[in-house]
Amino acid sequence: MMKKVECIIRKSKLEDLVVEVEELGISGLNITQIAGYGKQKGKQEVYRGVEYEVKLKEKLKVEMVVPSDKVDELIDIITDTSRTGNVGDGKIFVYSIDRAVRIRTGEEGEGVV
Amino acid sequence: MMKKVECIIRKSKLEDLVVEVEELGISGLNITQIAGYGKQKGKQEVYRGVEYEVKLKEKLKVEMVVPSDKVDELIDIITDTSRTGNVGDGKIFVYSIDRAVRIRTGEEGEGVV
Amino acid sequence: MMKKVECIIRKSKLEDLVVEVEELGISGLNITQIAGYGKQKGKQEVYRGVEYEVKLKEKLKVEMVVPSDKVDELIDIITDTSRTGNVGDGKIFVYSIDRAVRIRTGEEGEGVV
Amino acid sequence: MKKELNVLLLVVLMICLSSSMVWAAESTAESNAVAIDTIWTLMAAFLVFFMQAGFAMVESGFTRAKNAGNIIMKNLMDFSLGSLLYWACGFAFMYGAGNAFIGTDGFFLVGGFEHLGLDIPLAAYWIFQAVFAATAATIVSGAMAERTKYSGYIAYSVVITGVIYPIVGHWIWGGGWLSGMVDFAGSTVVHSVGGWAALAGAMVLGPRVGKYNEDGSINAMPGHNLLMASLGVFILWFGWFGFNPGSTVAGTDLSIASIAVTTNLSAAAGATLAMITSWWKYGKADVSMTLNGALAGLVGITAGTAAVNNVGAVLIGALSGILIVYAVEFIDHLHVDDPVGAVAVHGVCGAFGTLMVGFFAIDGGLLYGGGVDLLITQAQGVFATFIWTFTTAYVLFKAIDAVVGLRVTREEELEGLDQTEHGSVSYPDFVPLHWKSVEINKNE
Amino acid sequence: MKKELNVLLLVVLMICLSSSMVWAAESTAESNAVAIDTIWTLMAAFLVFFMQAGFAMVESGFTRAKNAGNIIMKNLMDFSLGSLLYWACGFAFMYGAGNAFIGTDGFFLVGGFEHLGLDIPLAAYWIFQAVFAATAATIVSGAMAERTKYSGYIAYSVVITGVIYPIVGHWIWGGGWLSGMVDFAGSTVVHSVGGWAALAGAMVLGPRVGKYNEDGSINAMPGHNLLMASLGVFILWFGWFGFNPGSTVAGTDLSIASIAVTTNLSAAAGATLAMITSWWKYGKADVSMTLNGALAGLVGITAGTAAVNNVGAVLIGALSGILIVYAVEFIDHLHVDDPVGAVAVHGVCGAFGTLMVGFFAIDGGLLYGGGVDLLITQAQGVFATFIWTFTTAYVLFKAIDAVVGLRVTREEELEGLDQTEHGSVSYPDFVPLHWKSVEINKNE
Amino acid sequence: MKKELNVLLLVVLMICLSSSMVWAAESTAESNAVAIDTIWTLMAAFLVFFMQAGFAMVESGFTRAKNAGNIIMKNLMDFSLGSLLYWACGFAFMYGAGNAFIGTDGFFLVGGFEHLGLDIPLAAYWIFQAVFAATAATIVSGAMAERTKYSGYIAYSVVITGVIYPIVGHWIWGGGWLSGMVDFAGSTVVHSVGGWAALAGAMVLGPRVGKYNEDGSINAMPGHNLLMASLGVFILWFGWFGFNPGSTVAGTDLSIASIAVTTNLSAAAGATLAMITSWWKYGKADVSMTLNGALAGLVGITAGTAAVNNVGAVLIGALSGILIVYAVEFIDHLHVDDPVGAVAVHGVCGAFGTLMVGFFAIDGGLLYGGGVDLLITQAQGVFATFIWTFTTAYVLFKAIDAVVGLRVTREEELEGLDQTEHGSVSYPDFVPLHWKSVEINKNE
Ligand SMILES: Nc1ncnc2c1ncn2[C@@H]1O[C@H](COP(=O)(O)OP(=O)(O)O)[C@@H](O)[C@H]1O
Ligand SMILES: Nc1ncnc2c1ncn2[C@@H]1O[C@H](COP(=O)(O)OP(=O)(O)O)[C@@H](O)[C@H]1O
Ligand SMILES: Nc1ncnc2c1ncn2[C@@H]1O[C@H](COP(=O)(O)OP(=O)(O)O)[C@@H](O)[C@H]1O
Repeated sequence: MMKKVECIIRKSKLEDLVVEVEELGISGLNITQIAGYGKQKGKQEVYRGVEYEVKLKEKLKVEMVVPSDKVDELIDIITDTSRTGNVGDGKIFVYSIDRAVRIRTGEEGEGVV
Repeated sequence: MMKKVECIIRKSKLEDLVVEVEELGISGLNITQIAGYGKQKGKQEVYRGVEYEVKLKEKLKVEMVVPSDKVDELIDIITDTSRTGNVGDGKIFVYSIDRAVRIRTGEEGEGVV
Repeated sequence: MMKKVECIIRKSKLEDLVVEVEELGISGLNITQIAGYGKQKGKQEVYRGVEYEVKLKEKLKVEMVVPSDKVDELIDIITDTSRTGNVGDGKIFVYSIDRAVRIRTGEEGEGVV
Repeated sequence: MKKELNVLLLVVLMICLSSSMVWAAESTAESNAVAIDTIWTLMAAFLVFFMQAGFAMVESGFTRAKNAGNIIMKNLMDFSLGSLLYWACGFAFMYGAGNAFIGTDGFFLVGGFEHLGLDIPLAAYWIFQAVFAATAATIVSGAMAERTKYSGYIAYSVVITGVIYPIVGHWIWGGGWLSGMVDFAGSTVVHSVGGWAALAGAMVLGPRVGKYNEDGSINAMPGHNLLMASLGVFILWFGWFGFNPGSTVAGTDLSIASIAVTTNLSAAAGATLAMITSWWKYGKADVSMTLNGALAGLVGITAGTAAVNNVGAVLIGALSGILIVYAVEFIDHLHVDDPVGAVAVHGVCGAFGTLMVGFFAIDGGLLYGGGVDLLITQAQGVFATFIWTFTTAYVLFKAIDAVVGLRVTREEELEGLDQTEHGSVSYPDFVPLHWKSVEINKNE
Repeated sequence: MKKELNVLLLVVLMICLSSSMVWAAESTAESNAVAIDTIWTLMAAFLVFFMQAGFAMVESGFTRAKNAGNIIMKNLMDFSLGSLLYWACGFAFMYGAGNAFIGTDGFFLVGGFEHLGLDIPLAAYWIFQAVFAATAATIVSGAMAERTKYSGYIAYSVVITGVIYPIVGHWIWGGGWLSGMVDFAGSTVVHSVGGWAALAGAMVLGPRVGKYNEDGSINAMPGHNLLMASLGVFILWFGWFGFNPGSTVAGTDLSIASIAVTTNLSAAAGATLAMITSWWKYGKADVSMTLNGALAGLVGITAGTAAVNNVGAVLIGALSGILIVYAVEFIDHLHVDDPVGAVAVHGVCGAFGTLMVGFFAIDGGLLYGGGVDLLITQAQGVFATFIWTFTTAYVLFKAIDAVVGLRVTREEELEGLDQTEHGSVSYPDFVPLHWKSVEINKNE
Repeated sequence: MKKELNVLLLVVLMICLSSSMVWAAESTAESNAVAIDTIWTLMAAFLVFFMQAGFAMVESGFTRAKNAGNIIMKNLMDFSLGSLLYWACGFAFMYGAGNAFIGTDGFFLVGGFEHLGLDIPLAAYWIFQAVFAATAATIVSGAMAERTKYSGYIAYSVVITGVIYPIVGHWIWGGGWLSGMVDFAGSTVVHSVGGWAALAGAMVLGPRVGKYNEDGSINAMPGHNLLMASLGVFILWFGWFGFNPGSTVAGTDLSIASIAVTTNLSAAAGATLAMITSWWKYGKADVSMTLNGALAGLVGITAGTAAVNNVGAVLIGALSGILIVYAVEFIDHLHVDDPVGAVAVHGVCGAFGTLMVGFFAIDGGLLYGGGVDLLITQAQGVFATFIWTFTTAYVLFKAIDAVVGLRVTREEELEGLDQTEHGSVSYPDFVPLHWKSVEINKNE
């Protein structure tokens, strides 16, 4: 069985995360730019005299498909590397995957990731 | 149990949606820019005398992880705020989530969202 | 039952894929720009005398929600159109979907996609 | 060979065609002086022409990506249609022989312009005036950005360059009833006219969708490219060295040097003080306000650039730089939506700068013991220009609105004018989305 | 101190070195006239130099983000290598003493140029001519954009500035066999040469991947930054005020004023009519066509700018503006892929403008009772230039293709030349994707 | 009317106010010569002013999107504060009467400047010098980009334009102890001063976060917009035609033509050779190095532009173009983080170009049989300028660091200075992310 571990992190945490994740033997991932909206207070900004709060924060979504048995370890790594302790650190969500295929070879299953 | 509610909406509907969703007590979400392809007829555009149809439409994907019991209500809100009645309004997809973790605290479960 | 078929492909393969997929009768999809990280060796680039390896590759994530019975065929099409045989061709992941709603009409189920 | 032939051919042509031109086969001190004045006026005109690029960059930089192409089209047409109109009738209305209100002779540059007493060719004088006329028109484009129907804008543009601006110009520069005021290079004639027309336009149009909330609070709509806006400001500053020193229309008039210096010092003071004011008010040195500050200093000094000394220039610039910050806020709080600050920069600072001449003019200024006469004359001109321009522009915009429509629909505005008015987008390879400018705080 | 020393030192230098220079310690009317002509020519040359920036912006703005750096490199090298080549041999071929076909003396500016009868220093004349030569070369870059191998392009660039262009220049401006035609600032010499070489290049190269479908239908490939393209057009228009009025190479020649006016009116009419034509044809006022229209007006008037009057200029510009819309479409329908419209703007409108002189020239034009003589001479020059340029350029491109290769591979083209030819991308902080330009309608 | 009134008014003003001005109601050869010199100096000053835009574009183009607004602010303030400071005291320190080390008279342009022996108005001379002063200041901005605290930078900017630069200027151009050296337009006075101050700044600041790894290896941080950077280079090249030929401060000095040519040839050779060198070293023709190469050629020729011939210019440019590639690498390997290459371009090539005059000067150069005297004088000037500038700038930066702080925090740097220092972002409609520049290879 495989799982997709999806985490929302701060932009500045990406490099550390990738390095650590690779050490775990996870060799691939996908990064998407997202706008996150959460409890994190937007900074009060001023543009030409108008104060406004930016509620959408630029975040990164990192997706990794991994064998189920690595999920716990991976969650630990993510929380470790991406935590600052301030509101806005992000979330981790885990999903089940039905199938995984490597396009290059057509092979299926855990060997794919 | 938690669910991920993912909806594809028009760009212009984002603000309304976020405001309504927050009133439901859902405090976080993620927005991704996507190019959607669907039944919606692309506008016929002309560039330097060449007509071309833009089949890819810029849309937004909004993802919200919520407790299962809020899903119905949320779907209602989304359809209400994002409907124009014209082709291209978008879709809602609901997924199951295995786990959810708040990076800041490490806590897990429904309290996270 | 419906499934989400998500595939990571090279940017240059998009057009072919969309054309083929449409022939299968799948009338909609979403495209997201992502940065992929995998076995693919980054090109060695030089900027002002400094060599550096770009490990993140620009890829496209294409998501299609389809009835379960079309998944196999769809996977074949994707592997056919998107394969170059070189490392970096990408992956296909299949997820289960709980519900699907068309915002325009509010209808639910397989008719939606 | 060819060059010589051409020159010969041209000599013949010139003699046949030109009425107001001094020409000499043999160089004399007089012919050289005319040549110096001519190349000075032309180079200055070229620099002022280049300001069109500056306006286009500032205006599109200060607005959203989805309307960039529309701004380009408006600026390009302001100048293109403007050139043709100013040739057809604008110049005649402004500088043709006529009465105290309007010129009535010299359409298509045909007719006598001897009363101007030019030493340089009429063509040189015309092109210098034409680029000024187009400047006045272009100012308005920014204030009406992001929601104006293209066809409606075109209609406006034709009228301002062809009629509204030339008439004010006639009053002040063309020998009309306001000839007594000091407006050397056009703080009032050019900038205030543009600024007040912009005010009328923004008022008739109403604000952009989402700019003001129901409770009256204001949403920021940040411009999409500050780097381009800054390039625009540098280009405008560069062009202003044609605008002000060129207004001598004589390179043999050595005051061009001190004019260049007062222009520069005022702009520098304007940028500096706007920067400091924004820093003090908002806690951070605001980029777009500082850019506006430089323009404020330039607009402010334009009337008095040849009449004040360096200290006066620095003070006028500094005050304009402070004023602009408050003026931008004030206009916004009136719920007049001016995306680029055109009313504040050109209208307010133009009027302010014209009045300041009454204080700072070495000759006749209040602070130099000249009494209040000049100040009153200046105020009169400022006031008359405001009444005339605002009224005619307001009526014009209302008329356009009634006939062809002035504003696009809400959907078109949300989609962006590039797409809906011109059928293409300006940045197809990038994916513009207004994350930073999405306002999620309404109703909360 | 230092300045005076330098000046002294320079006086000595000048006396030793300069052959064709008038120098006077005491100012006289003659020495002043020479100074006026010199500064005019130099300022004009600087403006024309700046057109390189305009070309770079137009060309990269009208093409895709993944090739912007490559366009920069080509334009920079057109000018850099071009300057060196034009110094080494181009100027000698063009203006050196020689026969009716080619100049044969004066390589590296060493040798006698007395036959030019210059009053200004040879250096001033050279730099004005050098920036013209580079312009001709740069025109081609746009038509060959997005698929040409960098090394192959460099090879071409060297030959056109060093040989192909100077020879045409010699024929028409250098005392050669076409000296009789009127091509004041180079509609034919500069623009048509660039345009026809561009045609040859685009033909030899073939279209970009994905431009034409199997069924012959055409896909649009929108340019990635219309704002930059518009800045480029404004810069070009600005530079054209050096290009045309500067071609008197004399500031004491007061026709510079009327030349500036005809140039401006034609450009204005070109932009306006292209805008109207596109509006009428496509239902919307097209941004990129309007930008091309301004350039069409400028190219069109370049030959006759000193020979026609204002009405003639407006008509030539207007016709060029209409023509450009049809010409761009026509060339596209021939499946000659010219991403920026260089062939239509410079080749077609250059030829058209040259012919129009035969109609509109005040002196000798058909419409002014001058008969068909001039028209025939003009047509002859247009034709000869086409044959020469197209043939030599075609052979040249074929030769380059055979030896070093002219086109990148399909994969390189898809990846973008910035990456594959120069190892870097132009916008690393943004994520360019051609959503708008992705064509999903093939085979459907 | 109004114009005539103004002119009259001005005549009166001029007579009262100007001390060093030749004025004549009737044109004479002398008055015309003065006018020619004045318009030449002014036009050149305007061109040099425009270089500010070039610097802003190059520097922001070569750095990341998140700091573009900060670069704009620094460049705008370099010029704005610089103009005011140079008016208040800089010009007095540089050109006022005084001793061999510093001028001590003429603050706020009040006082006697008869010893300069100017024919043109003092105002014309001042503005030409003021734009030079601002150039020196702006050079530093690039080297300190992406991590400097805005307030700290402002403090530095005031001191360099007000004190450090004017003192070197006094030594070499103002009659001071280095008057014997040949630095025609300021390879040393302007560029080296900027370059060495940049070196001191970059050293005191330390490198950007993530630039150098623990093992000493270097990470590339590609600039965010090569198209804007290239536009900046074209603008700088254009402006340099004011910088070098304008330094005659006399349009009647016909050497302006040959100066323009040497300037152009050197820049062309610099771009070409940097392109070739990068191609040879890295396997691909590097865009940013080629752009730097053009600047290297321009900086290199600035000292000797009036003293060398065309061959000398090409060689100086070519060598500068090669040198720049190695200099950029060398400085990077010293772990001095200079994002735009300012130290290499302005410091190293400025010094190099100044020394080369000792070899290539037609009059006094080693290669022309002039012996080593000139070379030694040049070396002495280069060395003295380095010691003075580097020391004072280093102390200044250390002092600023201690008092107001020179560097932003790590978090602010990661977030980007636009956000943290100015409260806004430059591209809110786009989503800048440094995918290409994210370095995932540390520790692996
Ligand atoms: N219910 C949710 N569904 C999906 N994403 C969420 C949800 N809540 C928060 N997020 C994402 O997590 C990010 C951080 O959440 P936030 O509430 O600001 O802080 P924290 O995670 O520290 O409690 C948000 O910016 C958003 O991207
Ligand atoms: N099968 C699908 N899978 C994933 N996304 C889809 C699918 N079909 C449509 N979409 C998304 O929904 C958007 C709207 O769909 P469309 O068919 O154009 O209109 P409507 O939803 O009103 O029927 C599309 O642009 C695409 O982003
Ligand atoms: N474990 C994974 N989880 C999610 N995406 C992955 C994973 N592994 C690879 N990918 C995606 O697939 C792309 C291609 O993978 P790569 O290992 O380079 O080549 P290949 O798929 O040919 O084996 C990557 O760029 C990344 O976007």
